[in-house]
Amino acid sequence: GTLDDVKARGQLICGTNVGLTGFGAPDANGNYQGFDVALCKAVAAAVLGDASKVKFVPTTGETRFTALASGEVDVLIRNSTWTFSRDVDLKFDFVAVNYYDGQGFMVKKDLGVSSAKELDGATICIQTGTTTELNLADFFKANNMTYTPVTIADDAEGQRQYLAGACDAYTTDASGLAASRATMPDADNHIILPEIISKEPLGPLVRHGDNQWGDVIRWTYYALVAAEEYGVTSANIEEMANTTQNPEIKRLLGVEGDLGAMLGLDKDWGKRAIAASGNYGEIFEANIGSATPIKLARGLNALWTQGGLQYAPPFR
Amino acid sequence: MLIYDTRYRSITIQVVVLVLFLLFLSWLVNNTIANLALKDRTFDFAFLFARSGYDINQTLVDYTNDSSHLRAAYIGLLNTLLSALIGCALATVLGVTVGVLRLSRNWLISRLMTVYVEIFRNVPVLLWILLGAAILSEATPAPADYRVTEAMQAAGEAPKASMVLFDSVAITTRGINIPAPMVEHGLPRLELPGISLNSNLLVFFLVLGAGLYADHRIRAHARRVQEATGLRPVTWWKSLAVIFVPTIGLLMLMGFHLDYPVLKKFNFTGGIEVLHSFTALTFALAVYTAAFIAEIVRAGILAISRGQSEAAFALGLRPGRTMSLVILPQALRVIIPPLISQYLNLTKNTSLAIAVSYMDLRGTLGGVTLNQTGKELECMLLMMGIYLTISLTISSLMNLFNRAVKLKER
Amino acid sequence: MAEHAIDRSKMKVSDEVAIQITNMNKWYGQFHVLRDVNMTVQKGERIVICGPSGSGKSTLIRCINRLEEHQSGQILVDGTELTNDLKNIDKVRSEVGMVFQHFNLFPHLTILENCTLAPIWVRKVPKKEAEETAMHFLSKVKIPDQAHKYPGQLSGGQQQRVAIARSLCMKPRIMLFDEPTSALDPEMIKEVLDTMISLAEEGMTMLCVTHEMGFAQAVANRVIFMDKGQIVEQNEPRAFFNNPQSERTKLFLSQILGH
Amino acid sequence: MAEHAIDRSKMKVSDEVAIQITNMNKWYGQFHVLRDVNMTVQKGERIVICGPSGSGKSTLIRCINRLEEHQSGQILVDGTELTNDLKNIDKVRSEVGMVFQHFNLFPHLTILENCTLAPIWVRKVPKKEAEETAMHFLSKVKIPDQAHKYPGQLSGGQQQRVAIARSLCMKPRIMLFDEPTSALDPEMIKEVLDTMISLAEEGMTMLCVTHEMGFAQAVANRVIFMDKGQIVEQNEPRAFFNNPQSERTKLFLSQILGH
Amino acid sequence: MGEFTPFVRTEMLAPQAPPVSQRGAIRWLRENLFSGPLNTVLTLLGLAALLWVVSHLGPWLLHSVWNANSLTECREIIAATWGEGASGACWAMVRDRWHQYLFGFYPSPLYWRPTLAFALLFVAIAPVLYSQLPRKLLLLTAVYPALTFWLLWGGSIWVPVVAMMGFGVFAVVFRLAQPRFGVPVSAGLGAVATSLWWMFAQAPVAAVLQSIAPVTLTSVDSDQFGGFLLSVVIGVTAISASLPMGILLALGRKSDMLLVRTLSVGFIEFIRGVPLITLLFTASLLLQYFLPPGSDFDIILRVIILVTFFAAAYIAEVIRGGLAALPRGQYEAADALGLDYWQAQRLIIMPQALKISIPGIVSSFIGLFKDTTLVAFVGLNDPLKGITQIVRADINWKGIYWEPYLFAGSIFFLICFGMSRYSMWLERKLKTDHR
Ligand SMILES: Nc1ncnc2c1ncn2[C@@H]1O[C@H](COP(=O)(O)OP(=O)(O)OP(=O)(O)O)[C@@H](O)[C@H]1O
Ligand SMILES: Nc1ncnc2c1ncn2[C@@H]1O[C@H](COP(=O)(O)OP(=O)(O)OP(=O)(O)O)[C@@H](O)[C@H]1O
Ligand SMILES: [Mg+2]
Ligand SMILES: [Mg+2]
Repeated sequence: GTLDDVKARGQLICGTNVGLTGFGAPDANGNYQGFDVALCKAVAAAVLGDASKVKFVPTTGETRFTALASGEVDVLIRNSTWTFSRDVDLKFDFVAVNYYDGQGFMVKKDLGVSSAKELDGATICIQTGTTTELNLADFFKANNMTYTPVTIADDAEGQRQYLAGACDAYTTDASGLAASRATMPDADNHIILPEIISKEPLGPLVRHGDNQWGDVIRWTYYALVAAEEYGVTSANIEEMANTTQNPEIKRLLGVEGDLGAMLGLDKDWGKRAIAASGNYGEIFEANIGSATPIKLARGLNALWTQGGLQYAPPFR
Repeated sequence: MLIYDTRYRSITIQVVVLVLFLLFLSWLVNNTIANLALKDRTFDFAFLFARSGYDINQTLVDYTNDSSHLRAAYIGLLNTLLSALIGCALATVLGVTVGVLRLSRNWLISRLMTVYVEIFRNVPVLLWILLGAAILSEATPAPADYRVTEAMQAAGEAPKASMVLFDSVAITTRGINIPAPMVEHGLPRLELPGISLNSNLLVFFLVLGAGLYADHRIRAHARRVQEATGLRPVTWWKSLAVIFVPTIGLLMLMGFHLDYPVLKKFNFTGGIEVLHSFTALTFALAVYTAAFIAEIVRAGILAISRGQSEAAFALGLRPGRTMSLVILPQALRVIIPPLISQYLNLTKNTSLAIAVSYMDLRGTLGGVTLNQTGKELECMLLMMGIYLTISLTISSLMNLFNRAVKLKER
Repeated sequence: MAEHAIDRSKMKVSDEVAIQITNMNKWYGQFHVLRDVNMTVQKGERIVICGPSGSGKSTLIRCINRLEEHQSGQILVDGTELTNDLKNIDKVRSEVGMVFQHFNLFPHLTILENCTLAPIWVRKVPKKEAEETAMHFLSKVKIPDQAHKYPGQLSGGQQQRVAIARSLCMKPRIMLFDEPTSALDPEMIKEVLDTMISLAEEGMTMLCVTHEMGFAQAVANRVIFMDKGQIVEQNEPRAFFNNPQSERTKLFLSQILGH
Repeated sequence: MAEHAIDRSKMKVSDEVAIQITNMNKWYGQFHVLRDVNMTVQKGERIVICGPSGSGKSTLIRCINRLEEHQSGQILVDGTELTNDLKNIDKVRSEVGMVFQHFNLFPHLTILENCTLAPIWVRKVPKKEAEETAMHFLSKVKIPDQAHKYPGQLSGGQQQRVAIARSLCMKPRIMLFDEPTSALDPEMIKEVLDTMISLAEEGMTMLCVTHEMGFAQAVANRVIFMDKGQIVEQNEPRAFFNNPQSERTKLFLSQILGH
Repeated sequence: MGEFTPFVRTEMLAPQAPPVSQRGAIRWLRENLFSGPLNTVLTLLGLAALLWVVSHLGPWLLHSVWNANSLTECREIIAATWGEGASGACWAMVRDRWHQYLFGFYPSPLYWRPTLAFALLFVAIAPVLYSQLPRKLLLLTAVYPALTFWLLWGGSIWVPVVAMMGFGVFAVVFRLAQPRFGVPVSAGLGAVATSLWWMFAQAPVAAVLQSIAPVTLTSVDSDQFGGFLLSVVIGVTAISASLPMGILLALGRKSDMLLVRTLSVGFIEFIRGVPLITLLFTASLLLQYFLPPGSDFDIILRVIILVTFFAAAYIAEVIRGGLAALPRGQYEAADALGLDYWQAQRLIIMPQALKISIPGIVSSFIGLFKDTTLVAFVGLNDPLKGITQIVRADINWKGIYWEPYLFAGSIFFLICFGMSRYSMWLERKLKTDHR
């Protein structure tokens, strides 16, 4: 299976985005940074013991699924929406949802629009090759409205077109909208409309049928979520491992039980995954959270204990 | 040995090549079948008839998101052809002008044209497309700038932007809105099995065609008169009359009027909107290709030796006549074959529409459809087939032309 | 050439002046290519111009029908002065025929079309009539049967004869020849020279740049020798060849007749 | 040519057969270009082939080294039959040299390289040796000093002599010449003919298509006259020129000697 | 007879200077700029256009900022220096990211490697272009591909060396077989031997050699290639690989064997008939179907292969033109001297045809080099769109637009313009070469 391939290769190949601020983009030194990238690193740390043993393969909206299907990448972590047809028809497995998103609209304040329902006849910028295109069509159809799409290739281009006034509204995942808005020189002049017109569960996906590998990704991700829930951070992880009395944490960190072997990994896998870039909360805050220029609120992505949807099944 | 006998040598080699080729083909097919099985995919084109579900912003014929993927591909193909056609026309006009001006004795102009040619030829066309799109959307006013609010009226302020060409054309960040031709007492659509035709357009073209034919007859007559008497009668006003009077009459009869664009809540509506993505793509391709065409034209004219024009002058022909009777007919033979291959290049380059997200064939069939259905093998093969058909059609026309105008030699 | 008995009696020279060149100078940029040329040509004269390469023979000929512009002095052709006036230029050009070294036939037109093009568009002759004239002159140069071929299908000698016929179709009063035989194979030279001789016999005014000395002796009534852009010597052929005056001419003749 | 006293005594004809052509026919598509040609060439013979244009002279010559394929009959060159067997063709070609009307030198190679190319690659002679041979033959055609120039820098006559030297470097037993002088200016013809004469004097078997009748009279020991793809008459030169038998030959000779 | 006086010039006239109206700046102006109403209008229009461009671009360029850490900072500096509302270019971005435009994500301590490879490129092509240089240098040209591969990708030196040995195997087999079997058969045998070598001997031999004499460079993955490094790698590889392929295709197209001709024509017309971008998508999307299951190789390599096909089809057409320009006599002379087909091609026909085709080949190369920007659409980091997209995703430079394009565009211009001038020069040089 893929797990053996990755181990044999000594490197994880992760399909990623190159142009989405906060989620996946290389910096001036060519190092990939971002929310999705951190998950790749966590997986590499879990499987190979070294968070840097990961190769990022840039994919576009068009090439991503082919890259995964053809085996060019081991896992695709590139804000891809989990949909029925992708899961079933395209023969992929979405293993978890690392970001709950929804499609929203951003408009300029002086347009005088306060609801997406008022957008009848508007021109709307939209990224091509994504589910947002279909959602938009469905939304306007359902509300018996018309619109003119302006298709664009990537987020930076969308933002430029929107700012230049080539469209009245820019629609994409709400997280993307927030990120764009945060970096605009006149952020106050733009509002994100309250309607979220779709569910966009974004998550990592692997090829259909390779359940062991799917499990590795899934549980590495849940390890990060669970770590946040139990207060395990990259800073206190060693201490926790030594001192904790919570059996669940013990199992998670490999102090007790042998969950790692069931996955085909060693028992420290969870500890390494968390140590790589911190727990889910830490990753969120470091890449897209309120302290970053992107300033996303946790919202749906808060832990279930805090009214959000992020919920890790029990480690036992 | 068969290989040493000139008669069998080539047959032997060909048989070997054929066997190798067939082996290669079957290897490819075999792999494909194996890969499809492995991925649990099928190879079929049924998806083309499923609902597409996405919208396209420039549709030359009816299309909604309820139409099929096939229809979407058709829309894309039409968009490709439209861009290619207009691009070729523009490139020709611009290229010929620049090519001729480059030969101008005016130092400044010929230098400027050289700079133009060199700059455009030596930079990737992708850059021109991207820059074109950026310039168009950055340098134009937003639709909101056209709005006159009550407050402004009260203060007597003018809006930031206003329409041009007698308030008929609005240039916005999105596109260029031009008036649309409309008729009041239109004829009903002509419903033929399979296709429905706009009979207004049909009638219009019929009348126009008749006018052109009449004009052709007038010229033929003029030529006969010239052959008989040596003097060519003046015909231009007759030509104008037979072409324009009936068509204008027809238009008036049908109640022709223009539908001007009007600013609605968000956008200009009414009229025809020419999208910037289309304009950017087409213009960028046109100016890029024009640089090549300019060189072709220049080389073509230079290829006609000075002796030809001198001989014509020595016979007493004026420069204008020399151009039209002696130089151009010869230069065209040299110019047209490379010109057509530039047309081919331009047509193929329209696939760069992807850079500005103009919904051409690649954008629909090879873009959204491929993405939404995941049928990459089918979509790509179909797309290649279509491009190949276009290219082969153009180049076989070129071969016909070449054969027709080939100089007779010993 | 000598085999052919030429009837010099027919070649009458009248008193009327066909071409009058006075103090003409021409520069190419800084290069003084024609220097103070003075020359009078009577109607019916047959003048051969010779001289070393680069001496300005072609330039002189080309100035006469304004393919080149002169910068000072005066050129009168049949009483019309060549100035920047387009009307004059047109007038002169339709009266002066020119035959080039490299024929310069129009390759995209048939022989007949080559010959009728100018009459139809310049002289406004009806097509039928133009074609009759053309066939007449084509017969004269002995290639009426090639009328519907294209120039590329003819041999060099035939092409040059077409070029002569093409000029004749404009019924010029003066013919200029610029080395009409030097691009031809030896066998073809004769065809063309024969044609030119028969033209001369009919009394056409001819200026001919050529190094065919046989031709010069047979038909010319004057030979002009040019060097460095000036006329160095002119004389009637016999005297010119047998008794050249200037040193420069002697040198030139020794070279040209020697080989 | 007559000026040059030719030593016919050296030109011995042996009894061995060099080329034997029997009942050979060739068609170009539907066109029957060579009709039942029979011919035997002894070693050391010098044969001149003449005839009107299009009579098949070039085709005959080209069949002999298989630049063209014949369709029936037999051609034996030095005992090797020309069939479809590539080995035989290679063998014959390396024994038969050919000189073309348009020289066909390789413009991208120097004269020396032109001459050594085939010996090195076909005969597998060491380069040094090939160069020595080449210089020897270049001296023989009197242009050793041009060895390092390119063909474009030589005059036509020189080029043709290089072409002859190039063929000789392969040490062929038979030389074929296809109108070797007809693309040359008159002055250069002599150079080439002289070279050919000296070859003849050395006893080379030669087949030469030419209309240089002086050459034929001087060196040929047989003249073959062809018309319409067939051999019409053959005879030794004196008899051929002074007393042609066939009407066709008489007509041809009258034309060719007349001008 | 006519009335003329025999005339003899006793003293020759000296040349004189042309009249004043024929000299000087005024004449130049009159002749070149204002020689007629039309020309005057054109001149004025040209001046107006020039003025317009300068007045629009001038201030923007004048207000350039070179030192800043983000676009916002740039804007602040411009506003501070030139007043609110002034616009200016923010070249600080180029300063910050130039290395990515040139090298992509190539590790910065290793920049010397691509730089060296690029410098060696000129040394390697020099002997091909200048026949005066010592022939020994051709040896470098021959090993250059292996050397570059090693420099760029790193790893064990033995991998490329053993791969090059494959060509050695070809040469040996070919030499041995050729006298007995002729060129086509021995070429086939050679190809088979070479493939066998690559398939079976490559890995073990390289491993053994590596263990005996380990020579290694830090290896760099091809996904770290980007910017102009990527363009040059794709461009140079594709053009050099496409040249032999183009020659074969051109010969195939001229062959008198119907089948060979049909296949060549089919290949050429197919490749020329579809846009490059669809071929690139084939590389990234379809090749996985056509290759045996499980075989998966580098996307850059796949792109290079398809770009090579693309270039080969165009070069085949260029060379066909060169072949057509050769007179038939050259073939006949080669035949008459007893050279066989391949000898004639190699020694007589190709050297001449290639020389004639040089301008066409260079312009194909320029076109190809420009077209390497299209690899952006399959997710590779080309200098124009790929890298720019990355830069614009950086929070510091989000919103920058013109500068990256102008920067990448001008480098392209310099390279392409340089190449086209060079080819013109070469053409002129080769033309005079023989006279
Ligand atoms: N367009 C031109 N520009 C500059 N110089 C020219 C031009 N045409 C001709 N010349 C020069 O003018 C001089 C005379 O040229 P012309 O052609 O009249 O000589 P020619 O006597 O006809 O020589 P030839 O016998 O070689 O034809 C030559 O030195 C030539 O180089
Ligand atoms: N490749 C060919 N295909 C068809 N017909 C040909 C071909 N080559 C020559 N011919 C014809 O064959 C005939 C003989 O040609 P060939 O060249 O042998 O004549 P020739 O006697 O050498 O004439 P010349 O003196 O003009 O060279 C001519 O009628 C010619 O048109
Ligand atoms: Mg001259
Ligand atoms: Mg012949």
